[in-house]
Order: sequence, then structure tokens, then C-alpha cells
Amino acid sequence: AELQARFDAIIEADQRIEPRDWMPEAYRKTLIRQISQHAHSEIIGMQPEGNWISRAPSLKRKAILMAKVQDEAGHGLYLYSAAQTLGISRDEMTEQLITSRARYSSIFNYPTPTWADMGAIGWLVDGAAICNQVPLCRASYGPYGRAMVRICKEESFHQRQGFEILLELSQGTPEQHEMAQDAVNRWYWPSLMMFGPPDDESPNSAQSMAWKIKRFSNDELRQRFVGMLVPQAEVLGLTLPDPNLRWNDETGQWDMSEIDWTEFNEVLAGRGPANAQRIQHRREAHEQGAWVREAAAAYAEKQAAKQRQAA
Amino acid sequence: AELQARFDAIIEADQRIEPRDWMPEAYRKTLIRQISQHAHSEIIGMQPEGNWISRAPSLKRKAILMAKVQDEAGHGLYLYSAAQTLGISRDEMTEQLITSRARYSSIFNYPTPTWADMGAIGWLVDGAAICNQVPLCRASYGPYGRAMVRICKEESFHQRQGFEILLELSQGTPEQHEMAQDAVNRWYWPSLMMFGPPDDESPNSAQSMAWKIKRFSNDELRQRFVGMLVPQAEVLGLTLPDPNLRWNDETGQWDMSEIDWTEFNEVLAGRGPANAQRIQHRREAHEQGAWVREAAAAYAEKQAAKQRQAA
Amino acid sequence: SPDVAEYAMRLGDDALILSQRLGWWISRAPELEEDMALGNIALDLLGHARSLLHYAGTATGRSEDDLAYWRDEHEFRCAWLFEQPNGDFAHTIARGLIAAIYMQELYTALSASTDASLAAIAAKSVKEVAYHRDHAVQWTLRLAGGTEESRARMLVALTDTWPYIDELFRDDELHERLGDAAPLPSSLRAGFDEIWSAVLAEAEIAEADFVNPKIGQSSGGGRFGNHSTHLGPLLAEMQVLARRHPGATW
Amino acid sequence: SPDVAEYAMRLGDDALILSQRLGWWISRAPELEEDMALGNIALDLLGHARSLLHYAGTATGRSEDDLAYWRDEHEFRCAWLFEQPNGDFAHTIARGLIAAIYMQELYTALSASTDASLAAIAAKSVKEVAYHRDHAVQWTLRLAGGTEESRARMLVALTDTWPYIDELFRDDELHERLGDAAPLPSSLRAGFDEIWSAVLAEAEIAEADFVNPKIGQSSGGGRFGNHSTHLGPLLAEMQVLARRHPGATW
Repeated sequence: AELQARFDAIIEADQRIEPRDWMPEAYRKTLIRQISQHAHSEIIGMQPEGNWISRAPSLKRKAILMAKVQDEAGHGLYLYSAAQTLGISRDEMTEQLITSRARYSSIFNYPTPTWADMGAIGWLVDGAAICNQVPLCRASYGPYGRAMVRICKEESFHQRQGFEILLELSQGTPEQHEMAQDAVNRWYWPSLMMFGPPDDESPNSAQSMAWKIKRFSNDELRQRFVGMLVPQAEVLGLTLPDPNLRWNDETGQWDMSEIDWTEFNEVLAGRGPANAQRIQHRREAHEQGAWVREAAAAYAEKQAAKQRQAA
Repeated sequence: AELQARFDAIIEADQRIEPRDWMPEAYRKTLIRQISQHAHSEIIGMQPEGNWISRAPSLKRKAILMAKVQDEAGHGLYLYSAAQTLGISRDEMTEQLITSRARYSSIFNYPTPTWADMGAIGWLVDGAAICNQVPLCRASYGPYGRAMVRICKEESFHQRQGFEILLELSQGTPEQHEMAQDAVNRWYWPSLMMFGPPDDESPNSAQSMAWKIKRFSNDELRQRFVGMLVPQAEVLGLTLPDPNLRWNDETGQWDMSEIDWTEFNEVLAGRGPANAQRIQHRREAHEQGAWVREAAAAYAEKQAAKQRQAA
Repeated sequence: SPDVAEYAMRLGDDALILSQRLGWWISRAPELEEDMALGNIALDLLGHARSLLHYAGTATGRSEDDLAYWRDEHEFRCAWLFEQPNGDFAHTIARGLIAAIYMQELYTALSASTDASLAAIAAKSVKEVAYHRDHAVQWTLRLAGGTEESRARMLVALTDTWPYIDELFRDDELHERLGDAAPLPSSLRAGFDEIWSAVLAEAEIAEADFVNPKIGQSSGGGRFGNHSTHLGPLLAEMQVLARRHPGATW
Repeated sequence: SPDVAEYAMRLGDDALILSQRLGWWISRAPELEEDMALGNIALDLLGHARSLLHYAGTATGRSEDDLAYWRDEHEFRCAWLFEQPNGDFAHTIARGLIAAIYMQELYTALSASTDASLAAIAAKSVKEVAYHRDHAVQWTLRLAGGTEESRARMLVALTDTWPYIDELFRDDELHERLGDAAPLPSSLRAGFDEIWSAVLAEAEIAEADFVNPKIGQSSGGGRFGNHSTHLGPLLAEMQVLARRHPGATW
């Protein structure tokens, strides 16, 4: 009870919980779930874009894309490290991922059939991720908050690069313009769904907000995101695929079409286009690398034994 | 001695030695070496052309090429079977191939950088192979001779297809014509070398001719081949890359430039462009298929055991 | 009619892409007999693809090669199953098993098409597909009943390939418009399920042995030009030479 | 001069093609740290390639992208080593080891080039290549000294990759014409051999452990546009999008 009181006080004072601090079991579990899910999303998120590294249409774009996908591996690493401070191992998390016991962001279950998807993912998916993540930089758990600071900085760089890809395409040949519009059409709604179900149907949110892991509601974040997109779409010369989208002076909100959650729920239930492919890819990489990890461990062990002998 | 006399009589009468017949050990060994080398050549020979199945420029050509490469697998199979009648197993021969203890035709150590190589291989390499092989249809060892009858029939079909590919290219766009001429330039000399060293430097030939495994000398076959090529090259509208090539009425032979055996000897010694690649490809296919062959064997064994139990 | 052409293109693309995948195995199969068997299947499928694409092209004056080499990814109509990579031999067999059972049901029904050309192509193809099915079934039994390793690999292959079944049996407006010219895909499902279940039963495999409960049937999208990420690189390689020489004949 | 341009193109192609190969590993490496490390190396090499191809193109008014995307196979000048497939992780390491030792010798010597641009590119690249070499050496030691399986795989990888060493060190007329603008490849061999032998010794590997006595050094031919069969499909994939949209910018 005393511990609980101290924990509550830290949270109340907007200070940070550190790995050595006592924390309620539910808090720890929530964090592990959220951080590892976030890490898995970075790792699975390497695939849809990794798919275009070999075909990037200019060497400059190839370099930028390679660096981006590599950054995602880095984000995965920080986040796994943050989760490890809560007492779960990377192996355990990997195992949960490849056996589908842990989730990752559903957005990565869509394929990337064209180069313009590299732009749309950067602009819309990374954009939505940033809106979700910027508040997490102040998350009450220290290692998570600090990882997010670093990640957010890189993500906004990625978003700008996505925007640039789309701008170049939109102003390019008619075929390129069409490619860009098509990608925005395909990614717009899924990116809005990244903020999760409407507030009145989101059961976990209240507790997370009380714990200051989460600081804004799903709908608040979605509104903020749309508000950011509208002027940018104008600059791009691309249309957001919602005929009902307009600013409502009275409510001080963006009016928009009702989101059709049917598809989202299908993807979430494992019936998106690429769910199976994503897990297969990750599992194969993991399993085909097993002998390498074993070799590295065996070698390290031998080296350590030699050093002990020498000492 | 009586056995030897009977063997000699069969050979003398141009009749055939069959697996159940007695034969001198040297004859058996020579045949095993030659037939397995021939089988290996078919199997390794699948690679340079197999490389273009995925990129064949029309569906008709794709079908023809696929059928051709598949025929080569079939030839390999007949020949391995013929060799097996002499008391060597397929596993043993495969092992010899992937450890480079057995040879295959050096011609397959060249790469196939362009589609025109599919034509040049058919016209020149298969053409040379036919000149070498037609006499083998009368080889004194029965299973070998019979395998060769079937193989030669298919090979001459392949040669005609190669000729057609070159004809189409030669009469096509200037780029296609150039592609065809370039391929002929690269494959002409290596195909002449397929008949082996000049007669005065070919030590094994005499014995093989006495045993009626072989029926014409290297140089005789080479002359015959060139005589076949010259009129065909004219029809193709392509040039054979030998400025000194002309018919000599006095000798009744084709005059030609001295063959430069340096490169041939390099390739033979394992220093051609693709020697390493060919063996690596075959070894990987063999090793990666090991678990499948083991599964098939285990399954067959279990089925047999069930049948025995039922009986 | 354009509808029949669109339908023929779907079937032709399925056969073409699967054939392209299988062609890779020639010179790489676990044994020579399989170089030949997989090569045979690839050749048969290529034959079906040529007939179907030739027929599909007549509506718009395009040749089989125009359709195979000069369409972009979003213009292809194959289902996701056929685009899946070869993986190990077990993955190739799992994909081949689903494909062959499906194709046999399809071509059997299509032999009764009111469209004479489709009926003729189907009648010819159905015999070859019977051999493909037999090949896949035999290998499924061998791998499932062979060694521990082969059984484990077969199960993984089924896990990875199973999600692409449903797409094959989805009806859409095209099928409604076609009427008796083509069977409704959904009408083939019962026949498929019967064979599929019988094969799994003989291999002593239960669905629970391979189905990941968190992953359902892929929504696919190939019939409308939305493809898995595997198709793009396949087409890049398949089309590279033809596109390098526009207008050339070969 | 055209000679310097040709030389820069050779080096640029080596870096470009190896980078293209390594990019495949990103999302497929044995551990996340390797996704990052191999990605880093690929990025460094791509940077070198861009500098070198940019410089090579100035002679003829072509951009780095003109050279990367619009040359056909026979116009590429990379050596066969760099075209070799990734294989398993051991093959990638063996190829990377040879490449990095070679490149470090090369860029060290080239830093003293009388051609200021080549010297500057080399001076910048040599630091990065030192890291690549260290990465490959560490993994060679780990794989050779790790488990039985990893040692066996490392030896096979050396068997398959070793034949592509000689091509890197062959002098030709271009080098003679370049004079002090570039080192003779043969002059780099002693330095290469020293490091190579030292690494093998530390890994307790003798040449006899991996050299197939029947297979010598490949004659290659990449410097003159004659490539292994692996380059064609690589280029088909790399160039497909750019070529689909001639004249477009990205």
C-alpha cells in the first residue's frame, strides 16, 4: 500500500517510473504488451518497404529507403530493450511474434504494390504513428519515454521523406501522379484506423490515460491527424478520398464520413491480405538465422572460457 | 581367356555386349567413365539454358526451352541407368560429380549472358554433340548404344530449334542480329574444341576405337561438323569467326585457323568462368533435396512394412 | 465477349504465374525424376496459359505474348496462391496440391461451359491436371508420412499456404454476368473440400496441426489487380527481355 | 578522361552491385543487429557507388542514375565476386570478407591517386571499408570457431567464393594507361594475401580445408562486360521501375 502510494504520487507529479521502482503488476503487464507490440510493429513494418529497396527508381531514393528501413530495425531494438527492463527477454518476445501470440500494428498487413506506397506509408502511416507517439515521449515509464523521444525524431524525418516522394510523383508524369493518388486512396482510411476504435468503444484507454501511458483519446488524435493532413494534401495536389471531409466551425472539429470498421476488423482478425505473409517472412528469417545465433553464442562462450583460463 | 575370346568375337562381329556378358575390366571402367561423364554433362548442361527459362521472350520459346532442358534431365536419367548396368550406383556418380572427381563437358563452364546463347548452344553445342554421338548409337555396349539412339533423336530436334532461334534473331532487328552474331562468335571455337585434342595428341582414342566404343577420330568428326556448319551459317546470314576457313580441294578438307587450346586447357583445368558456379549449383540442389529423398525412402519403407504385415 | 475474355485472363494468369514459379525447379529439384515431373507440370500449365490468354486476347486483338509480357502488375488477374514463392519443396507441394485440386474441380465443371472455346480448353486441361493432382497428393503423403523433419516441413508449408484457399472460391459480379459460360467459384468449394479433407486424412493431418488460429484466410485481391508483394519481382524477371526489344519477334 | 571514367565505373559497379545484394538482408538477417550492420554496409557501398558513378558520368554527360538504370548487362563492369548470390549467411560473409580486404587495399592506395576526385572518394571510403572488413573478420571467426555446423557452412562458403579472388587483381591495358591515377591491381595482391592469410590462420582454416583441387580461379570477365548468369536477373529487378517510366524523375 505504501509502495502503491509512492507509485501514485510519481504518476500524479508527472515524474517517471524507472525500472528499479516498484510498480503495480497490471501497469507492468500493460507496458510490456504495449512496448513489445510497438517493437513488433517496427520489425514487421520493415517488410512492406523493404520490398522496394531492390527496385527503388533512383540511387538517391534507394539510399533514403534503405536508411529508413534500417532505422526501423533500430527502433525495434530500442523498444525491445525498453521492454526487457520490465523483465521479458527478446527471445520470448520474438517467439510471441512468430507464433502470433503478440500483435503488431494491423496497418502492415496491406501489400505495397507500387513505389508510391513508399510515399503514402511515410506520409500517412508514419504521420499517424507520430501523432500517436509524440505524447508517448512523456509516457510515465522512463525507458519507454526516452526511447520514444529518439524514435519520434526519426519518424518525423521519415514522414517528410514520404511527403517528398509523393510530391515528386504528383508533379511528375500523369502516370506518376495517378500512382500517387492511388496510393493515397488505398492508405488514407487504414491510416485513420491506426488510432483505434472510437472512444466510446475503446475499453483499455481509460486506465492507460489514468496511468499516463496514454495522454489523448483515439478520436482526439484522429482529429489532430486529419487537421495536419488537409493542408499538406493541398500542397501535394492530391485528394483525400473522403467526399464528406470538411471543417465544422460549430463543433470545432473535422466532419468526416463514418469509418467502415468492417475491413479493419477483418484485418485485425487475421484476414487481411498479407497477415500470413508477414509472419511467414519473420519466422523464416528467425529460423534460418538460428544456426548463426548459435554459432555466435558458442564462439562467445569459448572466448570467455579462454579468458577465464588465462586469468 | 575363353571369355576374352568370346568378347573379342562379339566386338569383331559388330554385335553388342550386354550387361550379363563378361567384359574386360578396362572396358567396363572406360565405359563407366564415359557414360557417367556423358550423363553428368547432360545434368550440368541444364544450367546454362535453365538460366533463361524465366526470361524467355515469348511463351512459345519458353515452352520449347522448358521442354528442352527437361529432355536433358531425361537424357541424364537414361545414361545413369545405362551406367548402373555396369555396377555403379547413381548416388556414387552424383557424389563424384559434386566433389569434382568426375568430369563433365567443359563447354558448360561458359556463361549464357544473352538469349542468343540459347540459339548458339542449340546450333553449335548440340550440333557438335550430335556429330560425336551419332556414331555412339552403334557403340558396342548395348544399353549405351540404345540410350544414344533415343538421345540423338531428341538432340537433332534441339539443334533445329537452336537454328530457328538464331534465324529469327538474325532476320530480326539490328540489335537482335548483333546478339546472334555475338553468340556465334563466343560459342564457335569452344564447340570445335568439344571434339577433343587433335588426333596426334589424343592418347585414349586408339583403344576406344579398337573396342568400337568410338568410331571416328577427333579430327574426322571436327571436319564433318565444320562441313555441316558452313552452308547453315550462310542460310542464317551469320559469319563463322574464322577468317581462314575455306574448302581445300586438294586435301579434301576444310582449312581452318589453328585452334588456340590455351583457353580450352584453362577451362579443363577448372579455371573457366563458371566451373565453380556449376558445381555449386548442383551440390546445393543435391544437398537441399536430401531431406526430400530421405522422406521418400522412409515413406516407401513404411508402406512396404505395412504390406508385409498385411500379407 | 469482354466478360469471357476477362474470365479467360484470370484462369490464364493463374496457370502462367504458377508455371513461371515451377520452371525455377528445373535443374534444382531434389532428384532428377522431380526435375522432370515439375518440368512437365510447368509445361502443361504453360500450355493452358497459352490457350487461355490467346483466347482472352481475341476480344481486343492482343496476342498471348502481348498479354504475358506487356501488361503491368495491376493488370494481372491471378489469385495470390499462384504468386506465392516456391519456398522449400514442401511449400511447392502444398501450393501445388491446393492448385491442382482446385483446377480439377474447375476444369471439370468448365468442360460443360456454354462457351465452346472455354469448354474445349477445359476438357483438354482436365486430364493433365489430374496428373498434377496425383503428383501433389503422392508427395503430400510421402512428406507427411516420411521423416520427422519432412512432416514438420509439410505442416509449416500448409500453415503458410492454407490462407490462400478462400480467394479461389469467391464469387463476384463477373461470374454472375457469365451465367452458364462458367461455374460460380463457390459452387466448386464442396468438391474441393471433399478431396482436400480426404488427402489430409490419409496423410494423418488435422487442421489444428497447421492452422494458426490468429491468422485466417487472406483477403487477397488478385482478381482485381491487387497483388501480393511477390508478383512484382516475378514479372520484372519474366518480362525483362521482351520489353527491352519492343516490336521484335523471337 | 575516358580512361578515368571507365576506371571509376568499374569501382562504382562493384560497390553498386554488392550493395544491391546486401540490401536483400534488411528484414531477413539472423538478428536485428545484423539487419542494421548489413544495412549500414549496403548504405556505405551505395554511397561509394554514387560518388564513383557520378564521377564516371561526367565524362559523357550521364548521371549516376543514367549509369545505374539505363545500361544493359554487357555495359556493366563489376567483377564476378560482387555478383555472386547471397547464399546463406556464411556465403554473404565470405564474399564480404574478400570484398572488404580488397577494397581496403584498393582505397588505401587510391588515396594517393594523381586524380584528385578519385583520391578524395577513396580517402572517404577507406574509413568505412575498414568497418566492413572488421565486420566480416569478426563473423568469419565466429562462424569458423562457433558450432560444427557453422564451421562446415563457412568452409563451403569459402569453397564457393574463393574462385572469384584472382579477377580482382588482374592488370589490363586500362591500368597501364592510367599510370599514377590508379594502382595496378596486381600491386594490391601482396597486401590482400597478408590479411587474408592472417584471418584464415586466426580462424584455424587451411586452404586445403576448402579449396577444391579440381576448381581453380574463375576467368571471370566482368571488367569487359562478360558476366556470370547471376547479374541478369539482378539488373532486371533493380532497373524495372526506372525503365518503365523513361524520362521521369523521382
